[in-house]
Amino acid sequence: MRHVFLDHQSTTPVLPEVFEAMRPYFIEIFGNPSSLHQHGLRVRDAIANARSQFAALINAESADDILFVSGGTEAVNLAVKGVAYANQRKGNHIVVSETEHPSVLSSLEFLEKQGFVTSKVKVNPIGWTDPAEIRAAITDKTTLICVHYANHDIGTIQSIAEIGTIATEKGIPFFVDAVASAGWLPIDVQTMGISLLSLTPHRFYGPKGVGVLYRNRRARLVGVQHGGVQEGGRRAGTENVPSIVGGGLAAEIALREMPIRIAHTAKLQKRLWDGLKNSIPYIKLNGPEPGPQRISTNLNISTEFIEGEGQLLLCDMNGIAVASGSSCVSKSLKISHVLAAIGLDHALAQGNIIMTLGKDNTEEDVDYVVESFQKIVQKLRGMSPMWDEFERGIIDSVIKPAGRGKSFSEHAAAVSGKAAH
Amino acid sequence: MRHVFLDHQSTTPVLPEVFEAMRPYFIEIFGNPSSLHQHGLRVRDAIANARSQFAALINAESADDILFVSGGTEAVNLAVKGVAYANQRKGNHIVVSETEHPSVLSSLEFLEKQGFVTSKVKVNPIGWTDPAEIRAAITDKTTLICVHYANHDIGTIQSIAEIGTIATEKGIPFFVDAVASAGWLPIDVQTMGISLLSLTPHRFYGPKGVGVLYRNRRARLVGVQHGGVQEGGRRAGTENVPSIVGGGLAAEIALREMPIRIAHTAKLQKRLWDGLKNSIPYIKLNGPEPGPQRISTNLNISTEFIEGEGQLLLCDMNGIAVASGSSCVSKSLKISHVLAAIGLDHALAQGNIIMTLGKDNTEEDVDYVVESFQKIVQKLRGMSPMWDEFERGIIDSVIKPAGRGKSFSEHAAAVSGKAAH
Amino acid sequence: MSDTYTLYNSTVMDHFMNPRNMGDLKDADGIGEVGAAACGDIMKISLKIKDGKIEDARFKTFGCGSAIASSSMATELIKGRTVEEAMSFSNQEVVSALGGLPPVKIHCSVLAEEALKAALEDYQKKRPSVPAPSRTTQLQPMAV
Amino acid sequence: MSDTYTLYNSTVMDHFMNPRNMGDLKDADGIGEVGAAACGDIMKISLKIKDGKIEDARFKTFGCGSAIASSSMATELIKGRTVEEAMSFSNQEVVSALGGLPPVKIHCSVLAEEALKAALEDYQKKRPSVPAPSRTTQLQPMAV
Ligand SMILES: Cc1ncc(COP(=O)(O)O)c(C=O)c1O
Ligand SMILES: Cc1ncc(COP(=O)(O)O)c(C=O)c1O
Repeated sequence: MRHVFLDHQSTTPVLPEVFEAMRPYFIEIFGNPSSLHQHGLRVRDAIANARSQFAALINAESADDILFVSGGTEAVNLAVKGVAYANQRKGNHIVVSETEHPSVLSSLEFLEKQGFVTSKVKVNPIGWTDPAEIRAAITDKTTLICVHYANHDIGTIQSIAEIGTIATEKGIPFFVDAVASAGWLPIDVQTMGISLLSLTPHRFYGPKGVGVLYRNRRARLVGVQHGGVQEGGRRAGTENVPSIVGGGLAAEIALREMPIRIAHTAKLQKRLWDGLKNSIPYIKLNGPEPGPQRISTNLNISTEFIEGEGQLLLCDMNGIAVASGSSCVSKSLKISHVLAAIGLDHALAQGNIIMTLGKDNTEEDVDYVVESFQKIVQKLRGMSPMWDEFERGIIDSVIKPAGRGKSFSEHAAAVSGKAAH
Repeated sequence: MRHVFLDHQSTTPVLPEVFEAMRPYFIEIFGNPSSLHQHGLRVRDAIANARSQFAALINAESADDILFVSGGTEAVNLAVKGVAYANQRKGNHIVVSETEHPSVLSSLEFLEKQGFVTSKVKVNPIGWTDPAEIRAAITDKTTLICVHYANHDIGTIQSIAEIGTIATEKGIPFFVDAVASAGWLPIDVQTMGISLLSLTPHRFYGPKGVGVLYRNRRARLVGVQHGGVQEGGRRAGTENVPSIVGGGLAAEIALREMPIRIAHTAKLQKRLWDGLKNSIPYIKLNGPEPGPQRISTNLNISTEFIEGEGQLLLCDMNGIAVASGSSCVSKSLKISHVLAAIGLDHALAQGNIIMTLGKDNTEEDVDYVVESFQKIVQKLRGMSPMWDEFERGIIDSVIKPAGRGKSFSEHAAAVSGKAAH
Repeated sequence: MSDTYTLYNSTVMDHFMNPRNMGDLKDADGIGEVGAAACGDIMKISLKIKDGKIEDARFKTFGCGSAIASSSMATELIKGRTVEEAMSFSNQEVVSALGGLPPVKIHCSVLAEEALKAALEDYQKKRPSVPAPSRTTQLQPMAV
Repeated sequence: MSDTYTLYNSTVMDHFMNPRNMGDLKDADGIGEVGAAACGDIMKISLKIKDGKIEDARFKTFGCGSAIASSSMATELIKGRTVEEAMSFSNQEVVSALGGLPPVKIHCSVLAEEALKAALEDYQKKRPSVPAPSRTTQLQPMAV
C-alpha cells in the first residue's frame, strides 16, 4: 500500500541534516547555556547561531529580536499576554480576527477574565479579514492587533502588509501568528509592519519542542513564564538546546528552498483539487481557490452527505494521513470555529477533510489520493441515510441545491430534536 | 587535561540508550499525537508509556496524574498559578518557603500583582524549613503550600512528609518542586502527602525540552498556557514527543539505578568535602553536613577572601565545570537569594562555589579537583587585597574570627561607600 | 510502519470497515431514524419483525467510525430477539460487545439504542397491541 | 572538546589568567583602594611616582575575571604617564584596550579608573602642590 502523508499542517518529519545537526547536543555538547564554563559557553554560540538563522527567515532587524520558547502555542501566549500586560496602563483593548488559532483566542478569553476586552473582527466567506474592519475596530484603548498570516484550517492568506500599515500609522503593536505559514510563505517583518510574530520549526521539517517569538524593540513585552533570567528575562526556563539548533538549520533550509517548495506544493494542490472535484460530485472547497489568496499547502474540502471522521479513518486505512475539522474528530465535539466563522452549513462542516501537502508529496501520491478518496466517499455514501434520502428527494444538497426537499440541517434538527451546532 | 563535570545541578548529558530511544521520533515516527491517523496514534502509545514511566518514578496513583510540559520552570509555573487560579474563590493566600527556586518565587510575585498574598516562611541557618512554621503560616484563605524537596543551591532536604501531613490535615494542596531532586532522592507522592510535584529529566540524564507536573485528582488545577486541548485541556501546545519518550526512559533508569547513584555520589561528596576542607583554610560548607539532611550530589562552599567568578573561571581553565551563587556570576548582579536566606555573610556569599556530582564522576576526579582547587584558591588569594589585609591583621576572618581588625563587610562597605547587598 | 495503529479497538475497527447489516430493508415493519444533537450524527435502523421476533435488521449511519460500528453491532445483537426482549435493549450491550468505546464516543452507542427503540416504536404504531419499549436513556428519539 | 570557549574575549582572558603588575609596591607613593557597591568587588592600586611620572603600578583585586583583567590592563596603560595625564584617565581606555567587556561588566573598568584616581588622590594628599584628578564617573572612591 502506498503511504501518503497529507497532514503537514499538524507536523512534519525532521530533515536528516537537521537531525544530524541536533545529534551532538544530546550527549557531547549537553551544557546549560546559563553555565559560565565550557559546556555552557559552547552552547551559547550554537544558540546565537540559531537566532541568526531564524532572524534571516523573517528578515528581522536583529537576531536579538528572536526569543526562544517551547513551541508555537507558547510563542502565541507570550505575544498576546506579554503585550497585553506590558501595556496595561495604556489600555485594555485587543483587536483580533475571529479565525485565529485557539492559542490566540483562548489566551484572549483568559485575559478577558482579568478585565481585558477584545473585538473579534468577522471574516468573509473565504475567511479573509478586511483591513478596513480591523481599522474600524481600533479604539484609543487598543494595545494590540492580532491577525494570523495564513489560516491553519482553510489556508486563507490575510492582508498582513495592509494591516501592518494601519498598525504602524496608529502606533499599535501588531502580532502575526505565522505558525501555519512560516517556512511556506515569504515573511518580511520589516516591510510588513509586524511587531511580533510566532512560528515553530516543526511545521517546516524542524523539530518539535521549540517555538520562536519575534518582537521588535519598539514593542513592549513582559514575560509570562516566570523564573530565571533566560532570553533577556522574557522567558524563564532551561533552553531546549538541541531543538533550537535543529530549528535554526530547518529555518535556514526553509528560506533557501522556499521558492521550490511553494512551486511544488502549489502544483500538487491544483492537481489534487482538480482531481477531487472532477471525480466526486457534491464536494466543496472551503477557503479561497488555489492561487495567491491561499497557502500552497492547504486544501480544505467538504464532502456532502457523509461525516468527516469516517472519511479520515478510511483514508488512514488506505495509507493516507489527513485531518478534519468535523465535530466528531475534535475532542470538544464541536466543529472547527473557522468553518463556523465562514458560515459553512453544519452538514458541510461535518463532512470536512483537511489535506495539507508537503515537499515530499508527488504527483503519483496525489493521483492515488484522488482514486482512493473517490472510493471512500462512495463507500460512506452507500452507508449514509442522508445520501439515500437525498437520492430519494427527501433532502436537498447544500452544494448544488435542486430546490427539492428540506435541507440536511433541517432534517438533522428534526431527527435529533435539536438544532445542530 | 582531565575534564571533570561538577555542575550536574544545571543539567546532565543524555544517556546513550535514552538518545537511542528518542532517535526514531524525529524522522520516522514524527506524528503529532493529536492526529487521528497512524502517525498520530502511534506516538500516543509512546507518550502513554512515558507517562507510566514517570508515574513509577514518584509512585503516582495513576499515569493520568502525569502532565507533560516543556520543562521544570513551566511545571512550576503551572502548579503555582494553575492551583492559585483554580481556587481563587476559596482564597488567595499561598504559603511558601523563602529558599524556593526563582521559578516559584517569581510566579508568586506575578500573582501578588493580581491580588494574591504570599507568606514566606524563613529557613534556619542550614536552609531547613520547620514544618511547624509552615503550619503557623496557614490561614483560612490558604489555597496552596509550596515547599521544594531539595534546595538547588545548598542541597538541604526539606521535611516533605511532615509538611504533607499538615497539608492533608488542613485539606490544602501541597506543591513540591522536585526539579533539583527527582531522580536523586526517593519520592513517593502518596505516602508523602504531595498533591503536585514538578520535575524535569534533564537533571537525571534525560533530555531537555520536557518537564512533568504530577497532580493528584483531588487537586484542582487550571491550565495557564492556552490553546488546544492537549494534556486533558491543562496544557495546550503540540507535545515534544522525542523528549517525552526519552524522558520516560531516563525516569525508568533513574528509578532502577537510584540506590547505586545515591551511594556513589554520597561517597564522592564526602571525599570531596573532606579533601577541600583539609587542604584549604578558611573554607566553609553552606547547608547541612553530608548525610541524611543533604542531597548526595551537592556541595556548596564559600572560600573566604576571594570572589566566586574568578574561582569558577580558573576551575574551567583547569577542565573543572562548576557553578557559583556569587553576584558576579548572576545576570542580576545579586548573590543567590538562598545564601541570603541562610544569613550567609556577604563576603562568604561572594566567594561561593557550587559543585554538583553525578554518576560518572570518579574518585580520581575528586582528587584532581581538590588538588586543582587548592592551587586556584592560592592564586586568587595571592591577588586579593582582602587576603593581604587579613594576613596583616587589618580585617578579620568570618569563618574563624580571631577578634582582630574589622570584618570584611565593614571594610567593603567602607571602600565602596555603601553597605554590601 | 509494520503495525497498524487504530483509534478504536480491533472489534470496533472491524465493524467500521466491514459493517454488518448495512442497508435498508424492503417492506420493513419498523424504521427508526434518530440524530445525536451532540455531534450531528444520524442513524437509521430498519427491522423485519415476524411473530413478535426480529427476523432481520439493517442500518444506515451518517456519523463517525464508532457510530457506524455501534449500529453494525446493534443490528447484529438484536437479530433473533423478540420484540419484548429488544425493548429492554441498552447501549451498554453495544459497548461491551464492541469491547469498549472511548468515553467521548459512548453517545454513539446510545444513538444505536435510540434508533432501535425508534424503529420498535414505529413498529408498534403500526401494531398498537404491542407495549411501548422501555427507555434507558433520556434522549428523545423521533421516528420518521 | 577541541576549542576553548570563554566568557570573555582572549585579551580579557589573558589578563585574567596572566595578570600584569599584580602585587603591592613597597614604599608606594600613592595607594587607592575602592569597592563596587554593585557587586562587592574590591580593587587596590599602588603607584610609584617620580618626577611627576608614574614609574610603576601594581594592583590587587578581589573580584570577577573582568575586574582582575581591568586592573591588570589599567596598570599596564598607566605606567609611564605623567600624573597630569593619568588624572584624565577613563575607564573607556581600559574597555577598548581589552577589546570590549560584556555590558554587565563595564562597572569593573570603572572600578579600575576609580582605584587609580584614589591612588592619585592619596599621592596628592601627601604632596598638596599637585592638582586633584578629574572625575569621569559618579562613583565615590575612597583612599585607605
Ligand atoms: C496558526 C497556529 N497557531 C498556533 C498553533 C500552535 O502551535 P503548536 O501546536 O505547535 O504549539 C498552531 C498549531 O496548529 C497553528 O496552526
Ligand atoms: C528547584 C528548581 N526548580 C525549578 C527549576 C527550573 O528548571 P528548568 O530550568 O529546567 O526549567 C530549577 C532549575 O534550576 C530548580 O533547580
